[in-house]
Amino acid sequence: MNFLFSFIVLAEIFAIVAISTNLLMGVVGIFSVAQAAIMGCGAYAYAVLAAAGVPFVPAMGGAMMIAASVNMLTALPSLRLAGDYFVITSFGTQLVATAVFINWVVFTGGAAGLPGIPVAEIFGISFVTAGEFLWISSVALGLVALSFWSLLRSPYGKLLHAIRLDEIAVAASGRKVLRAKIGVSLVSGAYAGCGGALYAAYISFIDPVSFDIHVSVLVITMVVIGGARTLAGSILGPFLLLAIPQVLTLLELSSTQVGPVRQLIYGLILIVCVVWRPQGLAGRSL
Amino acid sequence: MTMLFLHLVVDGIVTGCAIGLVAATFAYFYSTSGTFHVAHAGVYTFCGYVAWYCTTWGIPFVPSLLIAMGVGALLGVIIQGLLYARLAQIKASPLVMLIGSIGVLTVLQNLAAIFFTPNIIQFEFPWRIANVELGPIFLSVPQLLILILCPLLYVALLLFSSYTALGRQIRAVASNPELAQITHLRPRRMFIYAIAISSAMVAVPGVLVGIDQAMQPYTSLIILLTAVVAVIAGGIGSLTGAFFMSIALSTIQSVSVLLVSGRWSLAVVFVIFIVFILVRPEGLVKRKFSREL
Amino acid sequence: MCKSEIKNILAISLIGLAICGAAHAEELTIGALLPLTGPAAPIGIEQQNGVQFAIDQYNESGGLNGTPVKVAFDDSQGKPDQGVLAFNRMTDLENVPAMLTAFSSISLAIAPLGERREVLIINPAAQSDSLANASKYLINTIPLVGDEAHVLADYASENIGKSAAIIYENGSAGVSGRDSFKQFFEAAGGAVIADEPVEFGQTNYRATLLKIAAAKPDFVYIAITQSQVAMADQVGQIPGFPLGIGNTFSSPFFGHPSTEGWYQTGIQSGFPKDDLVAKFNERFGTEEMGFFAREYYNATNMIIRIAQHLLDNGSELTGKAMRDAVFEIGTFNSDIANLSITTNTASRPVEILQYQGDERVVIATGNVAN
Amino acid sequence: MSYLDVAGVNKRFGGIAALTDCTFSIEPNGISCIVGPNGAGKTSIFNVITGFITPDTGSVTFKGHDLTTTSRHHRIESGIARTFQNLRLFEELSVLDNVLTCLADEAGNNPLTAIFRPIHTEAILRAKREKAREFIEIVGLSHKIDDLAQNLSYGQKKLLCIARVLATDAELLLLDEPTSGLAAAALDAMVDMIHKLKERGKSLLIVEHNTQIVRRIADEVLFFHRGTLLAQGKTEEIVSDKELGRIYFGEDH
Repeated sequence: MNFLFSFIVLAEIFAIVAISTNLLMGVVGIFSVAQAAIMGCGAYAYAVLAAAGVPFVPAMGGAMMIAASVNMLTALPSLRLAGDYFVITSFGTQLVATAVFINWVVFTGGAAGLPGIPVAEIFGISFVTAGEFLWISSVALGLVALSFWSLLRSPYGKLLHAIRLDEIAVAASGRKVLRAKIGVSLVSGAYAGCGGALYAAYISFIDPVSFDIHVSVLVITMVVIGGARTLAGSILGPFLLLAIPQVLTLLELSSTQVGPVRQLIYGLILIVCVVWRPQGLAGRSL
Repeated sequence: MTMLFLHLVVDGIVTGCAIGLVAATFAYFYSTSGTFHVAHAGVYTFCGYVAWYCTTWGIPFVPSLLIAMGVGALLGVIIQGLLYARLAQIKASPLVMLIGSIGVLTVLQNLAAIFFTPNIIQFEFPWRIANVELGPIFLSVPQLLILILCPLLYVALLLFSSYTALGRQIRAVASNPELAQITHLRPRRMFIYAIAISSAMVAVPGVLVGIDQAMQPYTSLIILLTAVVAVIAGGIGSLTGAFFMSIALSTIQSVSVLLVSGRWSLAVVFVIFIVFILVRPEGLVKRKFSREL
Repeated sequence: MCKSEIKNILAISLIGLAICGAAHAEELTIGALLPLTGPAAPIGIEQQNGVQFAIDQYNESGGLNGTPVKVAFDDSQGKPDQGVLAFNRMTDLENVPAMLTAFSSISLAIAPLGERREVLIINPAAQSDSLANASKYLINTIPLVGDEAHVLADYASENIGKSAAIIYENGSAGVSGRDSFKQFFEAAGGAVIADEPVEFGQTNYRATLLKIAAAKPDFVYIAITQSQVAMADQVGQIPGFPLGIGNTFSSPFFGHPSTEGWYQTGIQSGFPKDDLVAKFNERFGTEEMGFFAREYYNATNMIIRIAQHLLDNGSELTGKAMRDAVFEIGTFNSDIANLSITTNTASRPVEILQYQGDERVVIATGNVAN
Repeated sequence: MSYLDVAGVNKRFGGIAALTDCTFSIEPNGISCIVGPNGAGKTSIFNVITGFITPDTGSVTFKGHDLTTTSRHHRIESGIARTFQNLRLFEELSVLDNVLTCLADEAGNNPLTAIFRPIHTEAILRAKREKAREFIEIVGLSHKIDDLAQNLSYGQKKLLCIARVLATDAELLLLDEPTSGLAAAALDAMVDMIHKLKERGKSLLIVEHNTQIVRRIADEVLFFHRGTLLAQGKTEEIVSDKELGRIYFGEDH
């Protein structure tokens, strides 16, 4: 059972990060390949706070706030830049973030990573095993999903859609595009930070490789295959993509090839999705 | 100290010439079709592996390089014909184009890993580590080849673009696709020519850098990133800007180890990029005025 | 009050479950969590061969009190989160009391789980210094990076020179190596006059090498785990590049004209009897029984020996009992290595080798006192 | 001091002068039409007034407030809103949401309110829907309220643009070619709509190509040529001026 639970926990954590990416990429149309870096900021912030003795809930809150601010700061230049240029900035953000995770040894433990992150504990109850942690990750995913849903339903959500469709028309109607974008990058950052904090608390070990550019691309693949702008898509995507490695173990492949084949399948899924099913499994097209 | 400086500058220029051709070919296709062709990095890697594979069958260097260039052109045509053209047909947004391109990049890198090997490999040429002495400077033979071939190809691309009929037709499509359509230039065919040319050319630094150093499937993205920064900083659409900005960036990156620890050298490139964005945002963002050669 | 009661009941029933699980505990299943896919897969597969070979050999000779020993392999992909998934898969589905691991990041990620789930984890390959105190249930049968660096620093300061430069890979092993070497070399009276990082995946080292050569140290300590051949080639381009020294990872530097006379440490690791090596090579189609194959072969035998010890004493094969038995037995001697375990990291000899022509010559042997 | 003052505006793009010493003013509650040959700077002057381009020199003053350097949304708050020649509708949103997004009210446009006060947000949403419905009724699209904008006919799309610009609550509306490309029936509907807007107390500044339409709607006409105002006056005077007609048709065709 623990194995099944630990699979669900990881999928739920990535679903939270996928929702964060979906909000930015699917809803507002800000394409970022730095979501893993933001998730990493949350994870490291949580690890440092938890190691300093801060209880789970405030540490989680701190992680979300830090990730939100970092996301906002790195998104700022993008608010002025058109599509392709921001992609490059976000590539840069991701690489610089990885460099910081590796080189800012005092906080991050450097390339060796941070082992022994304390177990999550709420009101004296410890959540040690996957089965126990499932409670936390499910509640967190539920809250994130609920807030994502109410956000999209609100007038603010409609504004975000409008910004994706035609930013100039929104500005011409007197809406504050910049403020809306800053707001959404804060929310999206907080989601990613929440995912990162849960990751750190559950795995209890983090290192720079856990949040590198391949993870960012994986999360984007999750959103594209699930489909943009819907909750179902952002939840389906992670479950499906994390299940692929488990399925691949059934194929008769030489072990050196399984890794590349898995990556190859991710790439093919991306191509197939953009050409034949731009709306993904349960969403709308980007 | 001055010797060290000189050596670092030379190293930067050699690396810059290789990246410069990547940047110039990327800029060429980008300004022609408007597609942000990230998979260019995949073609770069894959061609290197193709040449390596040829040499393991005993094929000499020059034919191997030519085969790699041919495979590169073919890959480019396949990518344009099967993916980009199709996406353009369904009026996909640039974002979707980019995601598709990332997909192709992932596929190419991993095909290289599956067909050939996921490990770091080296060419088996005996002349690979031979040195050439030019006064106080030592260059390996592959470095010398990079220093000669890449600028030559860049000049060839420039000449082709300005002085041949086909080159001019491609430029006409680039500056105004709608008009070109009316005048029967068939932009889609021109895009295929453009991607074939740039993909064949990008095979050259792919192979030469592989011979000079080593090859692995997953690192070309960093090279493309530096190239794209050079394309943007050099002014979108300007081949000359892309090529010389690459050399400038590589030289700065190489010389920067004198002042800062090498672990920040990548960050140096991005700081330059951010500065360019801040100083010249209009020139960089308003593509409509500059999407021409 | 009520909560603690519930906790107690839970705990008791969990223990009950554990006992149930261990009821037919004479059967032993060993877990092996290895990077079978991804960039580290070639190493993972060599390790897998070693484990499989040890199990086959043992079962051929009758098994554990007549019952064959089983093995469960799982893939960590070289990533910590996948490692945790695989750990849970093995402890849940196979109920393994002892597990072999590889890779620092994965071992660090599963170390606390080993303590929580009471599973003995043997690490015969990962060398990050933080593994020393990662968990009570994690035993390292290989010296850590710092231990090797210690022996090398002492030797270098006496025999090579007093001023060193360091080139290190900006990754776990490289940074550990840099820090440990610096610490021990300075303690031995030497001075580190320059250190430069290189990135994982980098293949153009020229700028770094030029800068290091310009600092004119007596020698360079190099801690990189890949692309050594490219570096050796580029060293050959720089006239007067200082002598290089390195650790176990440096082996690929051997055999190039530019690295003649360089030093590296090696962990003393012997070979099983010739007929066994021949059998191994025949079984897996290899030319040589590699370092990792030998170490994992040895570590698997070590676990079997612990199990035998417990069964002889009439104990259950639980992870806790096995972990206690490691320290009870204390010394594990074999053709491959003589391990004495008093702390979580085994103490064993480290050799210093020099590249002389087409041979690597052992010129000194040091021991790591834990 | 009049209602809207544009004084001495110059704007060059690269080597090309889009506007040259452009000066004019208009009065409240009237319909002013801007006419002129292609490239006369009609849309450029819209862009300057609404802040989409910043003039090199010159000023824009509205009801005594200098707007030259203020932000776009500040101009809308002050009471100037515009439509676009190429419509710029949110094609994938419903008619209702197209208007709702443009409502002058900022309430509910805050992520924290949306997440943490869902009931309050729901109330705001209901109120905004009500308000948007009213504007949609004015332009007569109530029967299409839940259709996606992309499924409307061209005439309906143009009416939706009017509903959107009404939703901004601005009093001076700048309409960029509201009648171009419309068939006869839709064209009549649009002309009626423009008169209706005037009755509702709005002032209108309209770029218009068709002299027939100009005759039907305009109170006064501003004739632009080569980036500057050539003439301004009563509709009949300008439209029947032979010299202007020659410039207009001579260079337009």
